[in-house]
Amino acid sequence: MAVLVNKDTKVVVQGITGREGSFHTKLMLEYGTKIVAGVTPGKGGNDVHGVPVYDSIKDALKEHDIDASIIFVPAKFAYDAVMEAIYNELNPIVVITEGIPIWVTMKLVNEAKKRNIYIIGPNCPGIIVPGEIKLGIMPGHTFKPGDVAVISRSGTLTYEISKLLTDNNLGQSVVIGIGGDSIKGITIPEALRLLENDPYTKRIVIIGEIGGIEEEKAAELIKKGEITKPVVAYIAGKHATLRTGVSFGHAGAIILGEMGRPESKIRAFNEARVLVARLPIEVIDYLKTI
Amino acid sequence: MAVLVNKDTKVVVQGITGREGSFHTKLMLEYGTKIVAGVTPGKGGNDVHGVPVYDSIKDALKEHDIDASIIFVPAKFAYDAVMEAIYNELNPIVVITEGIPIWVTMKLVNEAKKRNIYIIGPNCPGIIVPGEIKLGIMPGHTFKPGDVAVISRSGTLTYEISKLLTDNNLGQSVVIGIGGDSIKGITIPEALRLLENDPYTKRIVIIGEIGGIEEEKAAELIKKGEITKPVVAYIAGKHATLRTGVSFGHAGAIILGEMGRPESKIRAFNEARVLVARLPIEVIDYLKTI
Amino acid sequence: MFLYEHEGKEIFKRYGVPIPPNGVAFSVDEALKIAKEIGYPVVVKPQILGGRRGKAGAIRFAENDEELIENAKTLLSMDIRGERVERILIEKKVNIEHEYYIAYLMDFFERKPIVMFSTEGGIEIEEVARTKPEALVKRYIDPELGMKSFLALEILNDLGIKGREARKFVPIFMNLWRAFSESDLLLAEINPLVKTIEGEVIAVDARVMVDDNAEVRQEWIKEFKEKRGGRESIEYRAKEKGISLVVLEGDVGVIGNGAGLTMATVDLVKEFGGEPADFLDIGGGAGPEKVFEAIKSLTQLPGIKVILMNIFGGITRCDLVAKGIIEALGKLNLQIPLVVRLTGTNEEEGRAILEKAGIKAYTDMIAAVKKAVELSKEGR
Amino acid sequence: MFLYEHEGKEIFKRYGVPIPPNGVAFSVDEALKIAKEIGYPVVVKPQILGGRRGKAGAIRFAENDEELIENAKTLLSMDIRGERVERILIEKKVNIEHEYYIAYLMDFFERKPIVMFSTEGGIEIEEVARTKPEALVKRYIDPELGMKSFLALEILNDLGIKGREARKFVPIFMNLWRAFSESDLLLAEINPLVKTIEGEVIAVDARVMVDDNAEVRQEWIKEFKEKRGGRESIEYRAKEKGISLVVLEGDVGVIGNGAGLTMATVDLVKEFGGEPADFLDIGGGAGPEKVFEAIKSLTQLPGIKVILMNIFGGITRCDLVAKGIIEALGKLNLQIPLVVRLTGTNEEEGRAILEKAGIKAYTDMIAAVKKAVELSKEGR
Repeated sequence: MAVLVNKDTKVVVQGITGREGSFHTKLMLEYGTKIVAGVTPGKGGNDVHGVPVYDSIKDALKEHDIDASIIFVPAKFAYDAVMEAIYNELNPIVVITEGIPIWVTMKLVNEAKKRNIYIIGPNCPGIIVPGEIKLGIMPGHTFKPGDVAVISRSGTLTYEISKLLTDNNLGQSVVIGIGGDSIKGITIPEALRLLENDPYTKRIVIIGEIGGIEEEKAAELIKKGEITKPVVAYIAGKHATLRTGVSFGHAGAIILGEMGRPESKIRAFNEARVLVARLPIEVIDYLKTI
Repeated sequence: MAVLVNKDTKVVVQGITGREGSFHTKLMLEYGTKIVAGVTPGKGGNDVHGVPVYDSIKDALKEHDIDASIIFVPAKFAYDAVMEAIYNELNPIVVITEGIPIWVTMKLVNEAKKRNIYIIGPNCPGIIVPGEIKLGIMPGHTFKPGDVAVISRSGTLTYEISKLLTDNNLGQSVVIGIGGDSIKGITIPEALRLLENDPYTKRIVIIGEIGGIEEEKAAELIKKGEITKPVVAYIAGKHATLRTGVSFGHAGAIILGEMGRPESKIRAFNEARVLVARLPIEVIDYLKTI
Repeated sequence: MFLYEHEGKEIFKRYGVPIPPNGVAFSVDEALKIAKEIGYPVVVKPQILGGRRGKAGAIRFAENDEELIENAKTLLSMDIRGERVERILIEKKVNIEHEYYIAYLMDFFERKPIVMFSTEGGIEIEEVARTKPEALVKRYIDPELGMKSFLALEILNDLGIKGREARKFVPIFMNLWRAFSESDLLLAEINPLVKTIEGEVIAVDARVMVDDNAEVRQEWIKEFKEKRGGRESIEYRAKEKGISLVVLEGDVGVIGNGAGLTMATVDLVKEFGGEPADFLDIGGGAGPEKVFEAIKSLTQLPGIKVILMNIFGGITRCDLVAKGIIEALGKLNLQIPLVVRLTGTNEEEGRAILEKAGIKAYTDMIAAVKKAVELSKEGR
Repeated sequence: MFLYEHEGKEIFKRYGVPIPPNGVAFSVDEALKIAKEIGYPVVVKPQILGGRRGKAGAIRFAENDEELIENAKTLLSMDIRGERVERILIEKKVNIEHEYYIAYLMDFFERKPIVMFSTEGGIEIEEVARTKPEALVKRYIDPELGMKSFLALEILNDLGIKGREARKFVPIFMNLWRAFSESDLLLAEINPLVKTIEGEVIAVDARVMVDDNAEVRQEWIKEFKEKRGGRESIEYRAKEKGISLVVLEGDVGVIGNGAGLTMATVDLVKEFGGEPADFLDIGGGAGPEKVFEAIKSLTQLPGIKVILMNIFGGITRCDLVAKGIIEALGKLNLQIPLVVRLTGTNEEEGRAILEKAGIKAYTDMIAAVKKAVELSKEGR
């Protein structure tokens, strides 16, 4: 048992008949994820890797118990797919889809929040509880069970660091790829709160990036003592002057100040006594000291 | 003290600088209503019959305590005006304005309901607690204090019957003109629930009309025993074949069946043992027997 | 306001709900011209606002000019439940494989839109709803979130329509929803919604009602009204002046302020043995002009014997009503008696104005109604 | 994507936010033509995406042709913070009575739009926010309900702008909101918003950012991009292929999958003493074509010494990446070494494909980065 999902979580795959949906359904099934149904509007009656396909979640619910959803539909149909999952009270809803307009995500996330439903993503690798359930697109063999939780804004960097953890015998209680979009479901601070109450998590790794203020807000929580478990962080983009010029005008400067820059994030973590790794491998070194 | 409003209720008039707003502000003040402020966007700084005018409710709230609002703005501006009152948590909000599109009213009423705010109207005469407060456009001298509550879908017919009550020494605890639009704030059943819990109300008069299903729903409540106070009803439009042809297609027939017709309403009330007056004056006769 | 079938279909078309090729004709010649364009076989349908044409046997077919001429003639001289047929719709006949039913309706009491769909469309749909409720799905729509395509699929699935077949209906659900929610409609009903032998899904009928209050933001309502003509009617002209008038068949002209009071007045005229000639509501806050126009309208009704005016001032002020009456008396050369009942806001001022002109207004409604009925009988 | 000032103003204009008469010029001749049309005096403003022109002293005025020629020439040969000035905006000068500030911004963390307004607009607005916070009002907007004119009045009232004066600003609030919320904007800023001596309220600048993901539903984004030109640039062509490329100044070509991993790779190149030549993210789920295009793009960068490819397969499959590499090696006649790091989904299959072609891919990122940096130094 872990946060959000576990080995008993029954899952529907929305967009199961698509290329990615079908491919990853296979991999998730191989990992042991209990995928009980798939949904693709207009493809009801088919099956994909032995999973029956329905036109709608409601139709799938007539035949199966379903807890959670993972969504692979193209961006154009994402609003409807996520809304359908929300209406049917699935929780959590993992949105793999990338390219969803920010205003659309904003509406979806606010609607889910109103109904106390967790969205992971969009544009994310999903969530994995090693050895129990993989609800995402991460390569399963990279992970192994343990007590380190990983929260990450980056997809591939998550795999990178998780592999280092695994190779160094630091198993994971849960790895949550919260996604790279500006507006998202679960944020770093929200994930921290969940993990603080998770008995299987002893230590936490945050993989951040330049931009946004989630890392600063996370550091604030830790500093206030609301998160007591030890945390190690890595920030990608320290040397990236890449995104300068992509500031948000005076308005952004007024609201954000210096927040969003790598220095701001590192400073905030330092002030919260969170160790910030310079190289990915340092995450391992730091974890071993705490 | 009565339902929704009383002599201490502090009121803002929205649309106070308009012809109707200004005229009725004067009459309400004369009746003793505590109108503490008026709002007309862009007219802040003026005054109307000694009442200071502000651009926004928020600006008025800086200087005054305000509980309730009465709205006289033209239909075109009604959405904004009602929404402003809702945002500022005024309660109740009496909407005199007529001609508001039904889809607009639907959105407003749903929004108010979410926030537990009562809307009276639109297209209504308002509410009066005789001797205490007049929050509406009814002729004040027609009413006098007592223990009969009146709920009415009609404007002028309310005055008519209230005058009969007054002339026959049957004073009123409160008179609520809920308005004639198809979608409205407080409905007859909702008003009944409020009155059931009002210690100043002993008897209730319902003034209904053909169309809609409020009377049938009210009868249902009474029949179920949720309303225990004696009720007398009058239904306008008994001989009006006027609105036939204005049925709502098959869809209306499926949803409503026979409901909405005068016979349906009279039958429902009869089944709930509510006396239905044939002539307005019979309301008085019936009230005297119960 | 109800729309004619062809008007409703025009709205549907704008929103991408498929309809058969068609045209509206006011004469046999026009009908032939349209048929030539769209090709036979055609359906010929009287355009009326009352509905239930099907049951009245007023839907005809034509394979050629001869049949069209005959049917068009018959229909254009028809009266359906009291409604004169002035226009007919000539429409390409479709090859029906199956008839469905779909409707969006505003549920006033629940304050939410409702969607209905049935696999058993046609004129017996109410019967289906009663005797075979499982063939008709009703569902409320969250007004904030609106209709969703997955809701359409859920409804279709519940009726056993699945997969590729279900997908065909989804655009109808979505496009009809847009028409309904963006055009201030209160009812948008398609019965039957037809699946053709060729596999298309087409709206073969359209029953549409639009909110009268929405005219300010729906430009097309005005356009439709202008095209409708009928502007010579007394009711239409009254409406132009902001007066709600329905002509009945009696001889007591009724004017009231507020729908409830006016209805009650009509009821009372009946109760006391009179025959109301009309229902005329001057609305709330009427000034002298409206009162003048109201009286003027009634003078144009044939067979009217007396005018009964029942005013209880609220937002309407008695003094302004009195001024309107004086003006009407001065200008209209009224040949029939006027019974006035006047009370409420600014009553004193109003009475004073009338008394100066020698009119004694009643305070009591019943007395006024009795007087009017009495006068109408004297005049018979 | 940031919009040029003139593009932002085009959006504003569509939604009824007033802007001064203007035109965009790419040459002195064009500038003169525009000035002739709109009349002197004019303001001449370089169109750049970086912002903060004001502080760079790059906003000029011209009273006549002579001054315009001089200023246009200067500006069109300018570089502002590394950005080449290719186009200038010629705009009718307005008579400023007072400068205000207004902005709508999407607050990503709170997931809500925010509106800001200040009575002290101009380039020092951030200073005002810091030192005189009472002169700047910020307010969150309920995303379901949107902006309301009464909220605008509340904000104006809070800053002491009332009555008739306040009413002048409300349309700006409402129209800018419509532009912001209907066009998928993330920022819509007017600084300064000017009240002219004549009493009008006009947007004198426009800082607008649009969501890149919205191109599918905002037709105009594509149009703007097409008009922008610059399509000869490597970055633009890469974007066309769905590849995110930013050219830097070093000699180690970096290709990664996923922004985070690619950024981390760039960081590591730096950490180990190398100089990244670019940031290139092939994104999630790339097939062989994208990999091919990515390598091809980098071969066009001048001074590049080595290509470092860092792939950790998730939704991206290693076998497809390997296929793309083989294709590139076959077709591109690569003159520089390629260091590949490959792990994750379908890793075995990918490695097998590469090994057949004699390429040994790294598993460890650090080792690969070190190797690439080493090769870049050998090549110097």
